Amino acid sequence: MANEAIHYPLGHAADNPKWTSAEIITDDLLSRREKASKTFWIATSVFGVLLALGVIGMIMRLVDGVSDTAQWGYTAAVLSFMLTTASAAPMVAIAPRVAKGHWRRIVSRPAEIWSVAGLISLLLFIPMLWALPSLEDGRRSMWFYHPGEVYPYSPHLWTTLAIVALVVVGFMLLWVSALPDLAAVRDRSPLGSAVRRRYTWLSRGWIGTSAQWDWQKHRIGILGAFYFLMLITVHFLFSIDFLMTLVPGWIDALYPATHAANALQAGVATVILTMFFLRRFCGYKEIGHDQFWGLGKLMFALSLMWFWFWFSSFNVFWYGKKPNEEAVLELFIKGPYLPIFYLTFITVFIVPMFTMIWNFFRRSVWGPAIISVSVLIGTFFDRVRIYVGAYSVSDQAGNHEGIETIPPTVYPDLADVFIVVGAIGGAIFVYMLATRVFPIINVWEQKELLLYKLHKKYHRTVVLVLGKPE
Amino acid sequence: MADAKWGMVIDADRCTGCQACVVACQSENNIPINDEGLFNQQRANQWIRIERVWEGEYPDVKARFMPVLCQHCDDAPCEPVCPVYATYHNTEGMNVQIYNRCIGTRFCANNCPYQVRFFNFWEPEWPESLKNQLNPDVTVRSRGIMEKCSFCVQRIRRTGHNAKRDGTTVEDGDRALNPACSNACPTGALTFGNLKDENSQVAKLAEKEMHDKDGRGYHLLEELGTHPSVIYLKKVDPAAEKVTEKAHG
Amino acid sequence: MQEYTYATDKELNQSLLKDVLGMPKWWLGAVSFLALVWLMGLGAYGWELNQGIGVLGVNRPVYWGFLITNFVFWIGISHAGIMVSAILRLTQAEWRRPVTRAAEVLTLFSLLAALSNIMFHVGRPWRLYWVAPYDFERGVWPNIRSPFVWDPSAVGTYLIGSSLFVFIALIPDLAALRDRSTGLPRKFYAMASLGFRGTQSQWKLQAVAGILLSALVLPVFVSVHSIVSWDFAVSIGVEGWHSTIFAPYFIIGAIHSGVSAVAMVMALMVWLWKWDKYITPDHFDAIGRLLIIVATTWFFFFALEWIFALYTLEGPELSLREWQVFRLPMGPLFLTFMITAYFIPVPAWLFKAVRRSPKWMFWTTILVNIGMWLERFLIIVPGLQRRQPFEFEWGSYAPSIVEILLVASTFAFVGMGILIFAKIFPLIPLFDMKEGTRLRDTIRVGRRVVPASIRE
Amino acid sequence: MLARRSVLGLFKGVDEAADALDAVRAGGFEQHEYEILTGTPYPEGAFGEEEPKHSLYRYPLIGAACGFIIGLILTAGTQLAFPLVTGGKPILSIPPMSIIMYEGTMLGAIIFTVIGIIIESRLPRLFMGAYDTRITEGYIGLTVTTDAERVGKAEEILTGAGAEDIKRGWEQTDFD
Repeated sequence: MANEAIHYPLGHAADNPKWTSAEIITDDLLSRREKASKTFWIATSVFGVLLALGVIGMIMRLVDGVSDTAQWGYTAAVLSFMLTTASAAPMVAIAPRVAKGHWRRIVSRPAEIWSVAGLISLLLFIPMLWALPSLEDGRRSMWFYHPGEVYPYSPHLWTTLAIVALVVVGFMLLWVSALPDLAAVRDRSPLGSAVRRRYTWLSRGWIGTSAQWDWQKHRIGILGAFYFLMLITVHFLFSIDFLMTLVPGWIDALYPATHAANALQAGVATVILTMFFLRRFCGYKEIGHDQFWGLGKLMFALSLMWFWFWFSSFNVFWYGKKPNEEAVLELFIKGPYLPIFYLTFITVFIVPMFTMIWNFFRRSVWGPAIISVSVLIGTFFDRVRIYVGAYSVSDQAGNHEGIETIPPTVYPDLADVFIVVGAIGGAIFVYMLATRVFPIINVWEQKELLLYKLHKKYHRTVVLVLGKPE
Repeated sequence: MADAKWGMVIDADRCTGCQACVVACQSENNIPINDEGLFNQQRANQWIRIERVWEGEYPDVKARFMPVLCQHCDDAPCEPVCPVYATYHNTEGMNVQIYNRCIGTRFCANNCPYQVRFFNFWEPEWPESLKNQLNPDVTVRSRGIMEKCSFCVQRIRRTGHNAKRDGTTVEDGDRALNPACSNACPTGALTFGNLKDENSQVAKLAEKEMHDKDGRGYHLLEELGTHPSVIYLKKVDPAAEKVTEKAHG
Repeated sequence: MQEYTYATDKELNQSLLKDVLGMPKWWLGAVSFLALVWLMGLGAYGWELNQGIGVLGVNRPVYWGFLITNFVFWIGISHAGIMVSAILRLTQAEWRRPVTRAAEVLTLFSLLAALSNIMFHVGRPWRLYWVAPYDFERGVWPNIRSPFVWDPSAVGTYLIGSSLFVFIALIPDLAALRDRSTGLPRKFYAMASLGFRGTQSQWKLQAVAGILLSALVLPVFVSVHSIVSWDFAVSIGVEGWHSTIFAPYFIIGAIHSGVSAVAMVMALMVWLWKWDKYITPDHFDAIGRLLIIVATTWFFFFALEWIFALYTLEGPELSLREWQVFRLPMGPLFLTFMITAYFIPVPAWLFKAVRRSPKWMFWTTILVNIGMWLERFLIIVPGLQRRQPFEFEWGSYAPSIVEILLVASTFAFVGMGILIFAKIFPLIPLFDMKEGTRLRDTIRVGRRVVPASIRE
Repeated sequence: MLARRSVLGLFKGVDEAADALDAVRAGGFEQHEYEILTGTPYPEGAFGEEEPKHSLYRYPLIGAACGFIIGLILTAGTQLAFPLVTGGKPILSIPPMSIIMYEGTMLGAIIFTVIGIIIESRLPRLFMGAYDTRITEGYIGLTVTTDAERVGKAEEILTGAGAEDIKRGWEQTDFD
């Protein structure tokens, strides 16, 4: 790090050494995103086609009805994957903001734009509401169903509220934190043009008074905290109502927390991959070592945490040798999904663990990117293993003794493949469209960094001085 | 007795709750005397106890008795938690307790769902007159040691050695082999033997009662998955209405 | 973040080493009182050794009682040191400087207190060494499948790790003490500081050591309390214990009670040694904010454990929860636990005035630790009392006088340990505070001067 | 080592020490002959000195490997040497072994790191050579350790650079 400081000119500068004044930052960042290149539109249309495939797959799935829940394993898996990666990505913008880490400034907008992918989660969630049976089939549930006293569809009700709230708060957070930038785009666009009218509406009268900035700081803080709470609630409700209650005998108090912790890891992985993509292909060289170094350390810690959460439940189940818990271990780990479990374990824990301890790997740009690809693959297969396994035994959910028979591995059929590809492609499609509305790099946070980041001579060396405004 | 799996069948129908087995066990295994003080401190030491359950409403209330002793489970929750191997599962299917290895962490007692493990809180002592009554084959435990029913392993070893010495084989039902409790039971409710050899009394009973259609056999706390070696037979109650599925406990 | 009132190294040396070279007047009285209580505890232990475990309150269904609760409590407090010093070193938070060594010393002595609890609790303590794998001739080895073998290995690693961590961070201060003291103490400090002279490579190694050892001790800290929780969670004998949430739940409980203990020690440092210039209200404000987040996360895991206990819909589990909350001996305890561990301290910490005053922080954190002691008690004892199927075997538990004395002696031992450590070595790290004065800087933004810190 | 002698110059501020260091370097002394002594860590390169090299990262890896092997021997070895079946668990049960081996690995890593720190900073150095107690009070010391003939030249350079005090290592029995 020390040697990098010397290239920086003395005095104030943002993440790019050339950005030494607010005008330069606004001009450089906004002009880069003015016109979208042809390759951009080709790529967007490719992902649009994938989204169309997804819709076709969903129609094929809906054609043969929703009575058999076992068919909906892959759809639930990809929906949970969307909630794990795209909906957890904004956390990378929220958490360092609370911890006042200055490296997050250039990364916060790309992370927040991922909340737009909540649309795809909502689209996927609607058919799932029909697929999930009501509580009348006698399965255990967190709502302690008792005929006549408790509404049999309460899991559907509460999970819908939670997911809708999450998506709405995600949008609000993105929009509120982007207001100053939208105002900057409005002021740059020519008078009377359609762009100006659109951005005047979008920037909701932002002119940058000190009251507005003070407001802005508080609103972003509160929305961020609320988003984190909603994310944990969604993972809590979704993993219990749409997963654990379908598996008889799976009494694992830790799994909702494990589901949320894996989501944080996958969210960080998504953002690292987005940063790598922006740096390599979109020419944003400003996303440099600091960002990859900060998120690389976080990724290493979260991979260790993944193992710790997994080992806590595995050790208690393995040691206790209770019949119902042994059946759960058989279903998810030792039985039909053993190869998928090995793949997940290696890609999500072993690979990050044994590569991130080497300095040269951790402090590079491509190191964390490779780890995030491996973690995303591992998380996807982890979700498939858990959800498809759970939905395949959902018909035995009523019997509280435990799983009677372990069904064989369920392979995806054509509709499943279409839905999975469509969901992931659709999320990227919506993300790329959103980058046309919101500037991809947070302009006002870079200008704020200008005030608090300073390179100064300290006797015989140059040091980095970071302001800590209260 | 390498290929043996010692087990016991307890017929609740025959058990009258006379506590003869409890007394026999106390004297055979040098168990300290439980005076009233010990009972009040909830520190009494009974390797086999009679669980008494009342059924029915007054006036036709019926008492049900069930002798509960160490079940010598195959997947015993008490064995893996002992840090010094003071208890483990030997090749003869019994959960053995090595007294001088025990350091008294009492972890095993916490893990026994049947609560059949007892701890010497105080230094056991006997009045002078009873000192000669102690059984030489069984170590007299000091304080700080965990102890439990051992299926009178000293009698099994003794008959095994005698058989080897005399060149004979150990037959089933040999009174020298049977634990003190099954010998002392007036109604023969406790039958003990080698579950592995088919023509032993225990194996035949287990086969008939556990697998027949209206067999009376069941294991205690089966849902915990401990696979005990003791089989209980349900009481035959002509008055009770037909209970189809296997009730337990 | 704050306006510093001290600048020169000489002033720092003088005020921080005053109580090491000299002796504050209250010191001798406090240490002798604590030593008295500790000796009373040892006397009670002698009586227990002579009479046997019967003198304790444990009985047949309730084999574990006060002493194991105390063991888990002290292991929880011991995680304060590493949680505060390791994580804050890794994130380079400026407010860690005066607090790291006090937290690590609290770790050391609470670990020793925890281990002494095991010695009090075990039936034959003179055979406790059998847990170690030492028997080469007879080949009698410990059973590594038992959580009671994982415990000593984890607590041992953690004890060695954190004591070496304290020693390495202590070397530069020993050098400063060597230069300031005379006579016999000088010889001791000269030998202890291994001839540290302050060359630039030695300082760079101190910086790298701080980061590297924190990164190494952090996973050990996570494993120690997970293993302590697996003492209860892994086996199926007791109702309410066999739950997978125990490892993270115990860890976040340990952080909650540990960081509160550090806040309490900070308040004591301000009052006893008059270090209010170094531990300013900003430090209490920062640790208060950290405590709010930790307490709420702990409450999330606590709720998770309870939801899934009721989720099982099994008779025994539900009746245990009812026994824990509504029945007489446990109900009031549960109420005080809920109030003292969460519902009084956390709302209080929301107010800036409470967070910034040492007095308020002292009393709220004492409440937290009372509540957390009760939490461990309510996990261990009710589960053991009510072993469902055999109603005749239900038992009750009341602590005997010996147990109360032993528990009190562990508190006295930790207090005495910290006071004696503070008499021999400086409790606030000298070189850290001096480095703080050098890395302080300000940035002028228009009219306002924003405090800033120099980063490598 | 006996032929080598060390002399210490004491400076008040960082800049004077940096100028003195330049003068010493100009006087033809190599990097291993001079050292800056400070009472507290300064940002790297504050005196214009070269970045100190250290190879500390090797130690935790060696330690972790040793700890892992010892843990493996302890767990697998004891289970195989004393093969008692407990609770229906396999003789070589992996999860408990992984816990003990993890603790061994971490213990090995920590102990070797501490050994590495002490070795890398060449700490157990009982004869302190030229040293002044005011270094831990905020002053900055610049020691030059060369063979006997050139130590006089070093002393002149230091006094020339405005050292407040000069201490000769070979004359100091106990530093004051």
